Amino acid sequence: MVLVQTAMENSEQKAKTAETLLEIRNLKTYFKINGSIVKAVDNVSLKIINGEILGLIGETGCGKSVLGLSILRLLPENAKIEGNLLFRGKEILSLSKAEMRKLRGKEIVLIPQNPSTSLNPLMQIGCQVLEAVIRHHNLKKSEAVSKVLDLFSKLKLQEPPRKFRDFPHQLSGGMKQRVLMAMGVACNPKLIIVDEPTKGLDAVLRIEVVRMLKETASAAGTSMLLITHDFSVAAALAHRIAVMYAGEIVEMGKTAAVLRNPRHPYTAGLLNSLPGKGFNPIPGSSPSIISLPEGCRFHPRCSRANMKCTASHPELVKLNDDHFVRCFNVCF
Amino acid sequence: MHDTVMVPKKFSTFSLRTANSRITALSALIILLLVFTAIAAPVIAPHDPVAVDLANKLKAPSLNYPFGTDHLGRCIFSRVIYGTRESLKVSLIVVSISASIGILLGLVSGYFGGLTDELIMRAVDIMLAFPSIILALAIITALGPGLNNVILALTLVHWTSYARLVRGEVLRIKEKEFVESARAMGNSQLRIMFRYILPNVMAPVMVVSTLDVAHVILSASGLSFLGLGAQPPTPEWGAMVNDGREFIRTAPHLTIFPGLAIMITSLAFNWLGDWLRDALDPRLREGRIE
Amino acid sequence: MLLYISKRLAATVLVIVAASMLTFLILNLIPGVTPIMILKYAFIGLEEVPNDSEIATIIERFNLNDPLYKQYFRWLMEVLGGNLGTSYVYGLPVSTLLLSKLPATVLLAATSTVFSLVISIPLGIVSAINRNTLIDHFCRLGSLFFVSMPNFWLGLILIIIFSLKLDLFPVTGYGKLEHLVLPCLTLGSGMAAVTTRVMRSSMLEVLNQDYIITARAKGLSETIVIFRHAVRNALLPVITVAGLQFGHLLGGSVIVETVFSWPGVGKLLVDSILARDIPLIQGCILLIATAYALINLFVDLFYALLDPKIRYGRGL
Amino acid sequence: MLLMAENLSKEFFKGRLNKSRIRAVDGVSFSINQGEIMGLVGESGSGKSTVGRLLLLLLEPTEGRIYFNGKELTRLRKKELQNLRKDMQIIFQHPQESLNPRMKIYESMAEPIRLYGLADGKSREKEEILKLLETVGLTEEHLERYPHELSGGQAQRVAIARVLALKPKFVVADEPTSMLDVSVQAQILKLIKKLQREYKISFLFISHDLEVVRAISDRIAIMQKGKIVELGEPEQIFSMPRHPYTKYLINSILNL
Repeated sequence: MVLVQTAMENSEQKAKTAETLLEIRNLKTYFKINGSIVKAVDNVSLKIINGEILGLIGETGCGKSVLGLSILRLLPENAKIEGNLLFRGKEILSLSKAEMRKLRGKEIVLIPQNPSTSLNPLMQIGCQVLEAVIRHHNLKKSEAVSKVLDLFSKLKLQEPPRKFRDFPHQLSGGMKQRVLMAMGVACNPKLIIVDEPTKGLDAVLRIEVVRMLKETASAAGTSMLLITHDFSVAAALAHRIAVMYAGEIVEMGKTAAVLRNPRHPYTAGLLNSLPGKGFNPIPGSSPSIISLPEGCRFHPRCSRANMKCTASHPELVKLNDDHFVRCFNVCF
Repeated sequence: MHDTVMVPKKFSTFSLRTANSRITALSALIILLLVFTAIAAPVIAPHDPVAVDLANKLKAPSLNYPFGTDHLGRCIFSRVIYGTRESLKVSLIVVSISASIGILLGLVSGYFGGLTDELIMRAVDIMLAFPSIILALAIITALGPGLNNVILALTLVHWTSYARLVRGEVLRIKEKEFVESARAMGNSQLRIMFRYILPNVMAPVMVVSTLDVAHVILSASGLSFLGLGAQPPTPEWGAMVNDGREFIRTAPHLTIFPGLAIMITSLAFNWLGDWLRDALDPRLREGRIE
Repeated sequence: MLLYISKRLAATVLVIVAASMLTFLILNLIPGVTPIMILKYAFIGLEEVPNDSEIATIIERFNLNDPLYKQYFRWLMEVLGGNLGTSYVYGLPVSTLLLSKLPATVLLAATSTVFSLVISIPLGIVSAINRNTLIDHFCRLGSLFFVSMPNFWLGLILIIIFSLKLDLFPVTGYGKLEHLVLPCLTLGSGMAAVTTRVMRSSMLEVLNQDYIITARAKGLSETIVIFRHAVRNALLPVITVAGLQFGHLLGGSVIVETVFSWPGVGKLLVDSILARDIPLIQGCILLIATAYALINLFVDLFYALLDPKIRYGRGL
Repeated sequence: MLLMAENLSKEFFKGRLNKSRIRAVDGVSFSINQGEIMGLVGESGSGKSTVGRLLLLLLEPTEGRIYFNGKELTRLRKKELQNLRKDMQIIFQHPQESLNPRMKIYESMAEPIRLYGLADGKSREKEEILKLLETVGLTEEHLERYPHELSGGQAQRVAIARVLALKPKFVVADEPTSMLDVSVQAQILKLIKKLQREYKISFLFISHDLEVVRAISDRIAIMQKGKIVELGEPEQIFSMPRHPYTKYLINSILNL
């Protein structure tokens, strides 16, 4: 398929001018619920290089969205975040509220999950995008408006002037997704966090969203954290893929490497359960984050599990230059 | 499904949570006490509530007369105790009858729609065209004052809010897939209405009816205050507050104690209704992490 | 939008006519009571009681023996012609009586509504923002306290404290500002309590919505997120409830006017009921029902203006 | 041949004021044999769910006839239709929503059994339920839970077990896996294949995901705006798509 090749060529050139944009070290995000501590994200470390797209794959409840929101510190009050979040050398967790607000929407941007509920129903579309532009650039109103209109036309929204005055309920799902995209790239951010862009979409809409994301990323040269449960979307867009399970990263590496020869049994299982690969399922179901199994969190469902897996907890081990796995009994 | 954590009611300080639950317990206790007082009134009341004793009228609260005596020398404390009977009688009858009428009509009009729905809802709209007390006043004018007429009037007025609430809920639940699967399985219409739809409608109805008890107590005592509800010498809180109006300058206790009884009773039911709403609201019931 | 307005107008007219029919039906369908009995009852306690022949002439003059629907249509025609009949007790035309009493009720209702909105909207927002803290707890307890308070008793308590003990305000009377304070406080506090609770739960609902996360993700300051995004969306349900609450206010004014002997339509209604002055009762109830229907119409239109889904309909 | 739909159509009336009519299903004809899985694919709004509901007469067809086991359903009297209901069942897209939230799983499972008196006595009933749960890969500890206490996959299995209790001949599966994660989806698809093999149940498998339908169906029908535009074996559809819309759908698959 055409799309997959281009993603891989990009990653080669990008690697050369490798300057780390975001480095996450032992990030822990816990929630206090009815007195018990819930570890949604448990000791995650990863790097995003300038201009790179990292695909974060995992199933419902694995903590991938919580990771995304932790970077922007947009979690409810009862969340506690530990570890380091180095963004272009600055430690995000120690930024003041005001500094954090300058960062959000300017340097790091979130494109939220369900477009139909992520726009203010009482406010015109144009104003909602204008808000972001004015907040971060001290442009005159007219300049800002023209910037928004030009963004709308770039994202193929028909007759931008009319769309500017429309309200969210007058737009289709696809158009709302485009508006959120425009809001995201309005201030040409360094990092875009995209949360489940294709969730619940038809095949046709899905490919349209993927194309939009591709154009936005390559045009602006920004790096992207792509959070999704859909392997084919990640394969089409991401230079590198990280697979998350029960709050931890279990495998991370170049897209081609992870897809061609997955080293972690869970990744292999996920790939085999795709309809295209004969939907052979992984036995059992993912554990609830409140009661996690001992040792390796995947061992109850893993056909390769042995004594060691049930006893001790595997660390994320570096296999070769750019491939990490958290498993004692790696696949070949 | 969104990955962020859906967190239930947030308890920032532990003391707040215990304060809340303590007040809920208190309200439940008050309601139990009221029911007990209503039943055992003759035993508890120190004096005969209607015995006139002009010799010591308008006495201030004392050991013998904890709430003092009114303008006819009757013991206010005993009258307040007997008043519990009237208030609970009115409110529980009105709420139970109007709720059952409202649930039945709401269920029918929501489930079957069409002409029945149009008819019932137009009737509701006309009844709701009046502020509730005004319509009650009109009915009482026609039937004449008296507590039983108050019960009839308030029932005629209150069933409409239940009908509208239940109809809304039925319309929402009727579209849900578990109702369609019940139909596909071959359940009869009646069975679907009463075994699938009704249980899911009861949660909001229970909350509203608890709050409604408080509302009816206020309206009924209001009507008695205007002289259209309980007629002398029946010991009814609203009427007692009205009796005390003339002597407000010299003997305010005639007004204060019966009014206090009304407020505490409706406060207890209101707080219970609030607590019930949070307890039964599925969204708040447990913090599920997607 | 025009379609919506015309539909709402037609519905309001229909409701008012239906309400008049219901009022007429209730008041004239008095079970087993003949016009003679009503008239006799009306004159109890007055010095000269008319003998049977005089009553017969009155019945002729008001032709009370016709079938009900005929009486209703004649009455409706009269009403549309501005003649609401004449009061048995006062002997004056009902319409003049109502007009003389209307300003007092409008003044009381308006000031109470403003008073309650001015207090409840900010309180609702404040207690929703710092949810489950002490402020929130006291707001909830306070609003529950006033919701449970019988308004007639609250009025009397205020009189005891402010008029009798502190002598700040007159017990009754009308005309100067000081007369308005206690009745307005009494009537407004009930409505304020209910509106605060609705505003709080509506704000909590909105603050959980996705578009609030989007607003914060844009880097907007918390005040902008709260006031430009959250409050505007939270106000919509409050407006619909305010419409309903105004009904309770009108109902409540009947009682509060009696407590403070405030010369409004409410007190007139209570006195006419006690005197069983049927035409006057009909007039008062019809006026209140019409006012309520018009207020609901105004609230609906105001809601439609604010909610783009109705104002612009489906743009697609 | 188990089921045949002939020139099936359904019109919906939109809005009380403007009497505009939408023809959601327009002259659809196809047949399904015993033990066969027929895939029905189309974008959202193509009318595929409506077809599913028409076959079970959950919706009144505006035109057309439905033959099931040789009997014409639209002609049957209420009573006759009633006992045919047992043989035709449906599973839905939102697992949690297809179970009564107020009933424990045991109650939901017992409903179909009690409705048709399939087991006399409590112990026989429990035994039957446990057998059904085992077939769909669930255990007794799930019986005491409420639907919201189950995961998506588990809830869908309960829905399938409930349907299985009536030993149906034909089941409409309306996007049963589109809300589920990939690994859970695989488990449900495996289960459906097993039911086809062991119980000879035929399915109408409705989905917007061409890959899933290709993997599970014996024959595929492509639906666009209320009409079936192409029908055939999966390999034939994928290798030589004839209708432009089919080509369009195939090209929009993002495979690895």
